[in-house]
Amino acid sequence: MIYAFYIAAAVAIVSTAMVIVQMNIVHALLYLILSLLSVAVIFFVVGAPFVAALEVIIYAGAIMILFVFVIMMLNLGTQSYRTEKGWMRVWTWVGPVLLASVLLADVVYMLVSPARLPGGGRLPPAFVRPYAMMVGPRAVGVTLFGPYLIGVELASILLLSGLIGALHLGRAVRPESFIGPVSAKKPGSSKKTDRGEGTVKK
Amino acid sequence: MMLPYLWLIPALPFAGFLVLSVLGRRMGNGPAAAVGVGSVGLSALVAILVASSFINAPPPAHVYTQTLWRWISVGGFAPGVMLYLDSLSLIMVLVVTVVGFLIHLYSAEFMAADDGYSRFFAYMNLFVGSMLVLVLAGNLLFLYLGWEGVGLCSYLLIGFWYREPENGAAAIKAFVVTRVGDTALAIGLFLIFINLGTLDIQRMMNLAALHWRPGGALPTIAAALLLGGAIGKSAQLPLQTWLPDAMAGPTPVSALIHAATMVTAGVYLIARTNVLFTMAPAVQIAVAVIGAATLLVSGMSALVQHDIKRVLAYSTISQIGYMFVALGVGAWSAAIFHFMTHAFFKALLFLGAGAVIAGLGGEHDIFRMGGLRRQMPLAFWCFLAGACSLSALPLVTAGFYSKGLILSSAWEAGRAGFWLWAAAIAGALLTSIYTFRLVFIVFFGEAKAKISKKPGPRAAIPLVILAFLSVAGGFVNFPAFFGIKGSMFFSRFLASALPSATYAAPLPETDLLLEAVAAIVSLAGIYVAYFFFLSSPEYSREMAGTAIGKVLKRFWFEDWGFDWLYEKTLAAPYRWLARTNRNDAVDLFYSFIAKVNMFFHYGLSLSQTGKVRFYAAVIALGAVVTITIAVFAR
Amino acid sequence: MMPPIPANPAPVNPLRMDMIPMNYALIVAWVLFVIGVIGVLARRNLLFILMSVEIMLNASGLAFVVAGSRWGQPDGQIMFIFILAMAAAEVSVGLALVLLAYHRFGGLDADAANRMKG
Amino acid sequence: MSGADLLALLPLILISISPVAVMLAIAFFRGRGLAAALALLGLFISFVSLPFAASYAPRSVTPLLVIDNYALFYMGLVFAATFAVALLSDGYLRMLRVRSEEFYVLLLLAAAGSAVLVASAHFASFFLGLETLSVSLYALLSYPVTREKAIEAGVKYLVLAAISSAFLLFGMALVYALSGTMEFSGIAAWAAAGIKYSNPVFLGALALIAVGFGFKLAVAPFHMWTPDVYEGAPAPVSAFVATVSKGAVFALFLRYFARVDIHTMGSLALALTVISIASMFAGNLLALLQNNVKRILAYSSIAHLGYLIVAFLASGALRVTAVSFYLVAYFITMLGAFGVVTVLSGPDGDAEDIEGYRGLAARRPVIAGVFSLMLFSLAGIPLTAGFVGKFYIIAAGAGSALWLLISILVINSAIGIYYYVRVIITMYSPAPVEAEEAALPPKSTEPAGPAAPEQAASAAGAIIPIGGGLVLAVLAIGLIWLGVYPSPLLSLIRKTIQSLM
Repeated sequence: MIYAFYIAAAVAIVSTAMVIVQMNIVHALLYLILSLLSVAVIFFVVGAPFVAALEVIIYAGAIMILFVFVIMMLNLGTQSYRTEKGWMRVWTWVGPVLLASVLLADVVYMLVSPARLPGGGRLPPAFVRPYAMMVGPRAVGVTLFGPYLIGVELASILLLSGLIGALHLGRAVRPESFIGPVSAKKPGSSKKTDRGEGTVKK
Repeated sequence: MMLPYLWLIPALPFAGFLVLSVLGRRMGNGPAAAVGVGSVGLSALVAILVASSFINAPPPAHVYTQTLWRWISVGGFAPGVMLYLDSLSLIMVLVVTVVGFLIHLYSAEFMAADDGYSRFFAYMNLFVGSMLVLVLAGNLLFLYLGWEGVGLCSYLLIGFWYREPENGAAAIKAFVVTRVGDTALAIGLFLIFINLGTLDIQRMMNLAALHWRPGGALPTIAAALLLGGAIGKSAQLPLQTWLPDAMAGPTPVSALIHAATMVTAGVYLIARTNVLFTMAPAVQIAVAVIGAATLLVSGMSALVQHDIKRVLAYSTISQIGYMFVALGVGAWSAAIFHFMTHAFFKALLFLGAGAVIAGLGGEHDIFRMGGLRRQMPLAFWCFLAGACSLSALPLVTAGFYSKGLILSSAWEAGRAGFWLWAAAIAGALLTSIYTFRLVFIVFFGEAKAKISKKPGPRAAIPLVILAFLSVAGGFVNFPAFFGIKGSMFFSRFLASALPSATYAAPLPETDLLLEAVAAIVSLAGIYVAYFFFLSSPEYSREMAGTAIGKVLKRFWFEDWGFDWLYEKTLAAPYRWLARTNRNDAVDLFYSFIAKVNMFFHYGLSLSQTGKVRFYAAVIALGAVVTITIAVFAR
Repeated sequence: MMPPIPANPAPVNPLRMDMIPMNYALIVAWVLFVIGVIGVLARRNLLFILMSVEIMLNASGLAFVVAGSRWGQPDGQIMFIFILAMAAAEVSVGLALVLLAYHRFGGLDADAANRMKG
Repeated sequence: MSGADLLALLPLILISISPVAVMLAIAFFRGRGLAAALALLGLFISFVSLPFAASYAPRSVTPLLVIDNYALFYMGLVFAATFAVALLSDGYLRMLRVRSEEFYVLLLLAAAGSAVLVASAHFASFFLGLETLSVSLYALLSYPVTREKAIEAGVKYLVLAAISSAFLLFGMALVYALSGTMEFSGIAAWAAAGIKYSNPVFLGALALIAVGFGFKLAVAPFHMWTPDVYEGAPAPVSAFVATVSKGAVFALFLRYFARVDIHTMGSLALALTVISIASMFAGNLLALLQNNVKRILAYSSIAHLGYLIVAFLASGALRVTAVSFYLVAYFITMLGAFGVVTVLSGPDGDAEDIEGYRGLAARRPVIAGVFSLMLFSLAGIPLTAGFVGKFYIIAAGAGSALWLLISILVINSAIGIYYYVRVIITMYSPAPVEAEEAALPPKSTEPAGPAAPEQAASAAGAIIPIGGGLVLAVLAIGLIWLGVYPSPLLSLIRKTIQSLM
């Protein structure tokens, strides 16, 4: 089991890293799906088979499909590849990576460092009993619709607000403006196309 | 029982103020006057009902407190918005509301042609409300609120005709000079709060009596600081210079604020905190001495003024000097008695003067008036009643009784008593002279100008009522020697709130003698005035023509050079300092602070790049910092 | 109604995955999280930023699941389900906004959206 | 779940039903009046149900929610503020001529999220409430979809809020991993048993949670989004973000730490101190020369949250009083200030340029007066609610001897007065048109010249929408009321504390 965990973790980290360095957004999306699948494996390995399935079905399946739809709608093809390439410089990575490594080091230190006692003694690192235990779908279901019943209701309200919000914002978008050279022809947007590299040129 | 409605008394004028300030511009003159006059009138009505209830069925210990709410309550600091009604504040409330109402009524006609009609009534209502807060306040913080409120209204109303620069200057002068006193008062409040831990007046006085040694440093300093506030507000030496200039305001304002009510706030403050002053004998003597000096100095100044309102202004200062003398010798109720009669006759005199001024189309100079007796009989008779009362014409006027009480109290006040009495009696002579100088010059002799306007009914009614009060108002306090049943009613009424006079009351025989002297002096003064200003004015001109006469006249006319002195010693050096220091260290320091702030402002503004990725980076940085502090600084 | 939360880790569970160390699993989650942070900071394309945000949210979900399985409780998984719901709502609104932004600004450049600053 | 539980939950149930009801109603009959009326009705009924629910309080309804006086008090605040925002929005949306039905649905959903937030006793409900609020806000911020600034505000808020939520979630996961419980009371009990405040993971996890809180509260250094989002969003939504969203989060923050003496967790208190000082300075300094009124208010709100944290760092019961009172005062003031901006806004853009306020006192004296009142309260001038609030904060701080924080607070109040008064002076100085007329001889202007600004002025001086005017009047009265007569509110707040301690 432990090897499965290490392998899945390695795959997850590498594929996630690939997501953020990709030029081609479709490739990035595929790497992201791979990352999500390997996280699903981790879920399975740490004893959470139910959410492992949800991760695959909902995250990798449903939510990522939304991204695919948008990418299709925007018809992001080779020109987006070129713009991405134009934006991608080595020095743009220096700052984020430095900051992120400090963040990483901070938390990793925090996770492995011992707690001090007032008398001067030390507790061992925080997780004295670092075990993972199996929790099956039945337990999840019983708890979800038991004490967390209100949480389910609240989640439905949350989804409702997402629905209404997307409905209102999405209604304002006319699909034809994304197809072909329409957006370039519009006087309003052609004014904006000289804003720099970050624009669609056709 | 009307007592629970006490809060209505200050609330009504405030309500009037609110209505007028919000809707004033859209109201016509009629509704504005109705609101302005009506609110104070209702307040006066409530005050009278409260008073009758208070007298007929006195509350326990003759004190009624109404705690409306606690403003803030933190630790030991819990200033309550508390109204405190005892006989002292009751008298004050009655005078303020009744006289205030009469003057409002008068103003409804007097100000009719003015653009800022509703603004005027808004300020006046605010003033009455603040004054009532001042006299009803149960703690010093609340009192201070009213104190500053009346100061603000005074400022606004002196500068009411703000298009004339002199009026603005007079308003600023009044504000700045009284500010000196207010600062002392504020420091006094801090001192009291720090040392006694309370600002509740009664509690403060009880604690002071318990913890402070009479004559010790603390009560002396505290009382001196309160006295500082009092002399600023009451225009006593050496802070009296603002009051004559304050006459720049409309005449009803002078009547209400600068004669009848606000300027006596200092008297009220000292009477209210009498325990503190009793514990500080040195300060109390200072009160008496300041009063005596003031009444003489301003009495002489009043003698030579040309402006009818300035004469009355100096007279006000001088009469408040009498009240201070009374306070200084511990004759608390005498001071309040004189306050009341003074409010009646001085308001009357100002309103009468206002009628004259309005009748002559804005003329202030008494030497361009004359012979108005026939042209304005009503104004004449009313003014005469006020003048008699001011000059303490024996037996028939209110002023006689109140001033007589002060004189006899001063006489009995220990060793210094004689000198105080002498000063006061000299002042009484001066009073009679300058008062009747005014009467003879303005109303007798030949007419020098045509009058254009006579007081209408809304102006006449207050004049008549006040004239009646000026004459009959003294009968509430018949001296004991008359042996009439119910004599000294007023003083006995006040005895529940104020300690009886520190010194034993004079024997009836002595008292009678003193009253007789006062009566003779008063009559003598009138005769002197008659002689010099009516029958043979050439003598007065001759006297003024001599070298000493010229100097004295000039000196007195300029208010003993106080303005000159302050100009040379304070204002001019200050202006010089300000001029030379324009680019100097202090200023540099502040502009440096400003520059530093600007620098940081621009620096930080650069951080607001508008780029979402940068913002995210700052959040991540913030996370790093927070985690680092939390984990590594533990 | 709620099963009492065990004060201490439950006694030995027959299904214990005793080889998976907690620390490591949490560190993996944090590494994924940090990669998401880098993505947000370094990429200019709004879609990439949204994807990076998804990575961060997913990493947090992973941490919850790991924590839940440490205690043998379903609560961690339930939190993950809620995160899933939130991510779905967020992505739907987010993508609608991205479409709008594309429409108005003529591109997906996050830096181009800087009309407001200072 | 018993019947009493349901009754205690009544306000939450009602506020959750309201958006559904509005949605169903507009499915059959679209009309902005109907949606607005239903939304106002829903908020009103939810508000009215509070005292009713109070008779069943305090009560834990499932581990997720706790209904106590504290929660109900803040729910009342949320509902009242949302009501004011809804009333203000009515005229605003009419003027914008956009479809406004969804606006009310989203507004009600946001209010429901905030109400859940203040009643939450568990990470799950906290998180779900927060996200309901956030997700509704994304759409509300960019509601006028034709405005570029609004879209930009929505995008910025979405990205940054999602990031901060991720930080928050990770922190919560770590706390859960340590303690084995997600209930606040359970965590507090766990932390109290043993010295947990030297546990690095616990402190780090709390720091991560603080990042999430810090973003929502817009305290430095998590404040960068605030001015941009306030500027871009429609003015009533800015009012909502500035008040309800922050207030609900702060209420929860306070509840979470109410039973913990913050000073036992030394390093976290230090971090909060740093955050507080940074917010006070950043907010006030950034606002100093700002020419955009909405941004001024945004920066001012950053500073005010810094003040609030000063009170939060104090100990004892006074801090809850201070924070609650200050929040109420802050709600009134910010709603009033943004309300003024709302009623002055025209279809071309919000009234945000400070130059547009020049001469306002002459054109619209009442509005200028209300705005001055609000700014005075923000500056903490006596006899306004803001003064009493600040007084309590200083008293709470002094009670805990936080002299450094108090002195910085005082310094910042002084800096703050500068820009508040700057706005007031602008309003009371003569309008540029008048000034030109006074300076120039009348003939030198073009014949068509004077007519155009006059028309513009009269268009801008249109009648205030009734709802907006009503809100402003009530807020102005409330402001003075609380400044002069704060005791009823204070005693109400004291009642809420009892259930908290």
